[in-house]
Amino acid sequence: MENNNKPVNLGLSAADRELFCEALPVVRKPLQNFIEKFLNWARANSLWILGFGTGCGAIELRPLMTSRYDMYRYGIAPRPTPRQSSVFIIGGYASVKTLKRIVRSYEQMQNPKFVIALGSCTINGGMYWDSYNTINRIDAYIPVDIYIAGCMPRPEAIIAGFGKLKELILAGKGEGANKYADNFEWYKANQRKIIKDWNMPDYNW
Amino acid sequence: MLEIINRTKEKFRLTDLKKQRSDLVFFAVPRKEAVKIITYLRDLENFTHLVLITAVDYPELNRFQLTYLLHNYNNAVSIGIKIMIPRNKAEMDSIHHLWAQAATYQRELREMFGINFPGSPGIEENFALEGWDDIPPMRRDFDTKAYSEKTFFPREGRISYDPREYMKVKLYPEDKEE
Amino acid sequence: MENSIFLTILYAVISVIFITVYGLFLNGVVIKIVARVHGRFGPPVWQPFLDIIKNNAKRTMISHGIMYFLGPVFRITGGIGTYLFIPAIYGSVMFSNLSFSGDLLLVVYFIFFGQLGMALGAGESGHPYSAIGVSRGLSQMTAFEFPFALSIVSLVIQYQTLSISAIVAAQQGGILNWTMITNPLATLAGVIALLGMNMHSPFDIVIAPQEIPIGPPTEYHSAFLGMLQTNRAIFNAAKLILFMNIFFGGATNIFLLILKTFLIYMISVVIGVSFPRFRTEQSIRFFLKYPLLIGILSVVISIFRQGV
Amino acid sequence: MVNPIYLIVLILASAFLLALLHRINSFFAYLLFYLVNVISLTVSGIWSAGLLSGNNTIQIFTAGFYPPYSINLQIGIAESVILFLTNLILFLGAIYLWEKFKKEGVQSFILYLTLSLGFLGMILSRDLFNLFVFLEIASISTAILIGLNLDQRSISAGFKYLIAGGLISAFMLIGIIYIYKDTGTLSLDLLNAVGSTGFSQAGLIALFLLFAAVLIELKPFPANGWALDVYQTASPGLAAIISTASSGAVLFILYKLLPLASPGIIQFIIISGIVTFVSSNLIGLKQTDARRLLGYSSIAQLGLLSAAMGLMGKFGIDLLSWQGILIIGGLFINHFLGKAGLFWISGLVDKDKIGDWSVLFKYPPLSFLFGCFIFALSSLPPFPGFWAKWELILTIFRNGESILAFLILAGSFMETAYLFRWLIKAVKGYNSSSDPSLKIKLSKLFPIFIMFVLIIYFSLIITNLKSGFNFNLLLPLIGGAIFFALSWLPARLKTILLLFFLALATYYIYPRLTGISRYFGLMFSAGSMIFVFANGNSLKSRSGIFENLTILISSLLLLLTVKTTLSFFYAWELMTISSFLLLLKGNKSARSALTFLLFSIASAYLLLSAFGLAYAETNSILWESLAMLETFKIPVFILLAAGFLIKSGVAGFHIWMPGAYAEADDETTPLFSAILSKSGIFGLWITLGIIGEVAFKGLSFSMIIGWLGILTAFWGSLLAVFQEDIKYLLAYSSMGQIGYIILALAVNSHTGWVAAIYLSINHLLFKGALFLAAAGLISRLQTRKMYQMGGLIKKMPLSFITVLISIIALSGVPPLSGFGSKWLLYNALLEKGWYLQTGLAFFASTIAFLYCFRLIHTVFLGQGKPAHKQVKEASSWFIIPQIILLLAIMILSMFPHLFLQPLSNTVAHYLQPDLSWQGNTVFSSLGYWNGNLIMIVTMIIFMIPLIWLLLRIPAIKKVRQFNIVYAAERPDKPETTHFAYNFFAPYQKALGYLVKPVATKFWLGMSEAMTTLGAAFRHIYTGNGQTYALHIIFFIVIYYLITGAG
Repeated sequence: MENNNKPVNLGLSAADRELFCEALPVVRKPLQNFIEKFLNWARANSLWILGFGTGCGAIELRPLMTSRYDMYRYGIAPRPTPRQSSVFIIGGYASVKTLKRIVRSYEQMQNPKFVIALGSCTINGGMYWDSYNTINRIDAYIPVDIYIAGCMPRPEAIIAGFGKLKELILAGKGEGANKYADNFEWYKANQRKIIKDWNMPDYNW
Repeated sequence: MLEIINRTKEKFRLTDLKKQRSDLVFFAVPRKEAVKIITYLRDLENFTHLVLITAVDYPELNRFQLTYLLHNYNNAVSIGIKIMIPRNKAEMDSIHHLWAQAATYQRELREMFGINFPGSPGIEENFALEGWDDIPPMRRDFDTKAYSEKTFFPREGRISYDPREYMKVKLYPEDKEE
Repeated sequence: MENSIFLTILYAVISVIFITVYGLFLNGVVIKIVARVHGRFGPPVWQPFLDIIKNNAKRTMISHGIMYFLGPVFRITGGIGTYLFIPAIYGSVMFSNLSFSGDLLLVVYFIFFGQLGMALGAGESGHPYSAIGVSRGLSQMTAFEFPFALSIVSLVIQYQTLSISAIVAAQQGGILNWTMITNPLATLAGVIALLGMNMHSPFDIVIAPQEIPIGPPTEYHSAFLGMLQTNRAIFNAAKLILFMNIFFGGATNIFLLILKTFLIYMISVVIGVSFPRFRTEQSIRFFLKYPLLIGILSVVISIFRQGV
Repeated sequence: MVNPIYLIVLILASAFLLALLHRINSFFAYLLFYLVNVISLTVSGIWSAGLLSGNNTIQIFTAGFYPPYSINLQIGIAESVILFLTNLILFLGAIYLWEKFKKEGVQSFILYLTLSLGFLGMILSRDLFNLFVFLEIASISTAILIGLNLDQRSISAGFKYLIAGGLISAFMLIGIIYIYKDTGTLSLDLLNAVGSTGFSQAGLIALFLLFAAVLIELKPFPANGWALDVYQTASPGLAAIISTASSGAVLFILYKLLPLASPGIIQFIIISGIVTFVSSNLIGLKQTDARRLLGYSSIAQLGLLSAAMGLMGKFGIDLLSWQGILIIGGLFINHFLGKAGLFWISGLVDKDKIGDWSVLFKYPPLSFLFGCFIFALSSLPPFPGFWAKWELILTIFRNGESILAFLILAGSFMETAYLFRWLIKAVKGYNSSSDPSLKIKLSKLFPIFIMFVLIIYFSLIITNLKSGFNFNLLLPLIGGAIFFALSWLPARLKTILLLFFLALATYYIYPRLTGISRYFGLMFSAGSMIFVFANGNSLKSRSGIFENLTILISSLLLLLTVKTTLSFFYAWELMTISSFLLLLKGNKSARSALTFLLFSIASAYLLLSAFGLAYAETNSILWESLAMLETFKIPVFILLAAGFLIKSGVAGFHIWMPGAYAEADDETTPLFSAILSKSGIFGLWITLGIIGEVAFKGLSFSMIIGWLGILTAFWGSLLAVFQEDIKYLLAYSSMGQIGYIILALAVNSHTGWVAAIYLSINHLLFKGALFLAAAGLISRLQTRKMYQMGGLIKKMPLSFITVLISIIALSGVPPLSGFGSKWLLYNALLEKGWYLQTGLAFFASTIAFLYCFRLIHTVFLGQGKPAHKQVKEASSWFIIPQIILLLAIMILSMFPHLFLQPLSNTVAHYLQPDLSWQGNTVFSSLGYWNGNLIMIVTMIIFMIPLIWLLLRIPAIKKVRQFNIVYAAERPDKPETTHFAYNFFAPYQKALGYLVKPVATKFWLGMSEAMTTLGAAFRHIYTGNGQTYALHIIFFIVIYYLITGAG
């Protein structure tokens, strides 16, 4: 149903195509009732993060975990695999090569999923704005829920960002995954524009 | 150091000799002799360490300058060997047989400058730029800003200054009037 | 007769709900304690509940195949089954569970049921880390089961029975009757084996976050993961109750059960926060060295005491 | 009846005539030659027939005088039969040699006739001097015949033969002269009347010299270098005659002289024979030259025959008595026919090195004949040698010469070793480089075929004589023969036929079984029927498989029914050969087959010695008589236990086991592992059941067996963990499981035995299913390496389910039946007080998890390979038996009491019961277990989370194998993503030192040492005629000094 006999995964060789799922994402509508509110509450208070240490942002995540800032008390915990995480933290500038991995990891997370992008580089390219290899804005490629400005933002700022994210989730606005599915063609076009050797499936399940 | 240079001079044609520091000497050699000299330096003069291979683009001369930096641990001296290669036929002999790690430098040079090293292992593989299809980005005729603006959806609202002018105003505001 | 079957089922359900809630809170409390040791506040004690609800609330899931799908089911069946074959509270009808269907050997072997199923599920995900994790886990498991088996043999020599209820009964009447006092070596071997079973540091080689991110459950997520987490709580508590029963005099009421299992768990926790991780072969060698010797010694001493 | 003088005259006259006739017309000359041969054969045949039907012995004195003034001939039954056989060999030999003779001209015909005259005289003559004369005639004509070959080596061999012959005649002549001086007569009858007691001291020395000369003619060690050169270089047709006819004639002389022998001389004959037998076989181990190897075997056989004759003399057994004929006649016929056949085949193959004999590969009928002769020489049933060996060994034990019996067995073992090495090289050594063309002449094939027919005829005769037309004993052979005749049929049809045959055999045998045997019967018959089914997978005829399967399975069933140790041994050996032949059908099984055979034969010989010892004490071959043992109770128990333990593959003797299970044909492996492995268990059970507990100074042997069992379980499991080959993994796993069964049996309690039988049945079910699944996998994937498989769950779901259920049953995880067997085992161990064993057993059972998981993971889970994209589920010929086995496992698991309760009641007939039942719960003195309830509880609990997950199915997206998180990368290719090779690397690091191949190294070292020893002995044969002459002198001097004969 998702895939109206349109050829997919054309970036892969014929042999590889059989190894990957060909389906594309679909919008999973949230329930419009109190159950969803309850579930959103649980989601907001159990934020499992997938840290993507692309740039200097990764440095700032470490103090967040340790005793001084102790993110655990907000129900935030790191998880080692995208499958289990619900928050994707992009830790700074993203090169074209990295973006490919960001897209893969983002797509491997399960709906609902949220993205926090750290630092100026993710917002408008920051100090690398005119580089031939650093992308300028993440939200052209994946939906971002929260941007945290700064070069780099301090852990306090990150915690504040998480606070904002919680508010978003509780308000039922953390629907990045659905947004991505909805505007899938647009996002893919943007991604494909800069990722030239597209050797992964169209949607990484 | 001097003896080494003299000994080398006796055997090879070195030009453009320049003593940078007491323990660092640069000289230029013709492209054809480069590998021979490097081999000689490595095997007979104990320059066992390949520090780096790098390139400089001189579009005005229509040339690339390749620099091989070698180091001798016994005497703690370094030698830089400069080789000029034509820009329109950017090709150089590979030295991966002398140092296996040279292949990595050569891969990078090929990707960033478009200098080919025929026979170097994995020379065709992507290094950092996966699937790059423009002119190599480190060539000076590549306009990175234009490329970035064309490619990466620049966000509205960024104001950029000419750093020289900006700092002038910032640091010496009184000069502004003049 | 029918009445009694329904009653048994009802009791079993109550018992399972109790152990689930208790196990999750136990985890929450322990996370809190560990956080305090680190000088942190740590998450609230009900955090495990939130995590499980959140995981079950995920809107999408992926499946790698039928065995992957069934893996968590096997796992939680193993956990609940293990618990149900152990009499939880001595003298209580409600918490004697289904222990009439088998003895200590059954419980010890049933522990493997879930692990095997889970390992198979993880295997079908096709992720190399899963396989590496299982390989490590199984390797370590063989090593700590050996001293554990010897300590059980020692108990059998001492009590001449394999029935858990009978072992608990023999320990009633004061702390001096506990196996911990009457057969300290067997207890020691058993408790060291428990450290391995609980997979806290230094024996957390299966999960080994630094090398093989999380090991077997790398590909598990959403409701699958929720199920695994639920099982983790139940299974953990079940093991603690088993150890409490055979080494620490059992429990005659719920509060004693909570107190004792909590204290037993603290052994693992305290050691876990104090030591770095072993490598797999180090862990194997460790268990096959001193714990094994202690186990053999306890058997030998029990034989002699039996003879006298 | 024809007067033998006419025969002599005929031969002499035609020898002269030949020379004349040849000048006229060579065709008539040849015709005359063959005519004479036919006449001699016919005449001797008529004599034999007449004498056997009751005619009197004929005595002939020429010229009316008594010897030494005349020739005295006698034709009795023995003489006529030997003469008939000799003439037969001569006649067939003449046919075989036809081309050679034609090439060499008339003189070879003449010499051949002279030779036959010599043999005639040697056999018939009754006085010493004539014996000497005929011996000389024979040996000179032989030497010249050898020399006629006209190549350097043959001439030199013929010359050495002459030197030796000269020395022998010198000694003989001296002996004869002094005997005549001492007694005044040379007539054997008169001398016999005098007896050895009537000789003076000098006469005794003369007698010794005479015997020594005759013995040297029989090529004793070390005075046989000349003979070896002859065997090696003479034309094979001639070598066959020398090895059989002339040796037979000389042996007959020994037989005639035997009444004269003093006890010292008899001792001399025995020692010389045994030394020759053992040392020739020892030297033979290292031989790679086919004819020299045959030469060693010939010499060894002659040594054995002369020793046997000596022993008969010593024990006072008349050689013409039933026993004497069985032993000497059996051994002789065996050697006579087998060796002639082999020599003749060696002439056909015409390859020196046994490695080159692989050309036989192209000629199945010839290979078949070759195999038959090798089997005959290795004294395997039903060939005459088997019965003779049994009788000989038992007789020796009965007369208290155990050491000699052990020596003979050791020698036979070595002989089997090199003969089978040769056989395997010939049958399995084929590679495309060897030139497969043989020139097969009908004239050469015909004699070989006659030998084969005769050996089969004699086998049947002797088998019937010995077993008294016992139909049961012949059942396996008849079945085998039927399937041999049907071997052209397609495999599927034969599978059905075999199932039908097995059903009949079961129907026939099952009612005859009682007690625990019934459970073994169930395993052997029903189990086999399930496994045989897999053979239908092949579309080809699979020749050689069904014959042996029939023999194997029916001899297994036969094992259960037999009452006597002889029948047991017979069935046991039949089982050994048929399983060996089945194993040989595997692709790369040559090495494993040899190891398997050697260990099987060793185990069989241990059993044989045990039976011999038991017979020595009880004078009965009934199994029950073993219970009455007193003196030999301990040694018999040890020998039996050792034999059966080796056959079960106990740790240390296990090295044959993995190879045998892994290298056998994929379709037959389940049978090997699941059923054949139980034969050793059955034997062990009988041993424990009949002899019972045996202890030596408080040390219980059951305890030792128990420890061996648990160590086997431990090592088997540990070794299985590190295998990459799926069949080797399963094979080592079988070793581990057998270890448990041995342990359980050794407990010797009610629970222990119940556990053992339950474990056996379980093992049969799950291991059979696993091997069948493996066979299915291999048939589809064409590889046995597990790391080359992977992700097959989607392609072969049924095989996956089989493996899943089987490994759960194997590892003993509740709720499947494996747990029941483990529970019983631990209870038995704990009740017995074997506490440390319990701990180790537990450890071993956890190690089993490692290989179980690896088996299922690396094959069915993980990443599928692109190469296996098109793989389909295994054929239904594999799947159907698997399903049957799985159903059996499930039923056993759901309702364990259905099976356990009757089993426990049966065992209660043997041992005090300790298990009790309450409903479905079984109670031991320690614990309780309700398999039924556990199954139900587990299923109910399983349903609840399953339903929850099923409700989530709409949210679930099914993905493909590369949709995994892979550190944000995409996996490169499945081969590198599948974690399978060296799966338990950390375990190897930690415990790998425990699985160093110590046992393998030990046995390799042993075989190395034996062959080196043989090679060292071999150095005495320098090839120098003078040295050989010296050996002869030494032989006489040393034996005279040792035995003090006289």
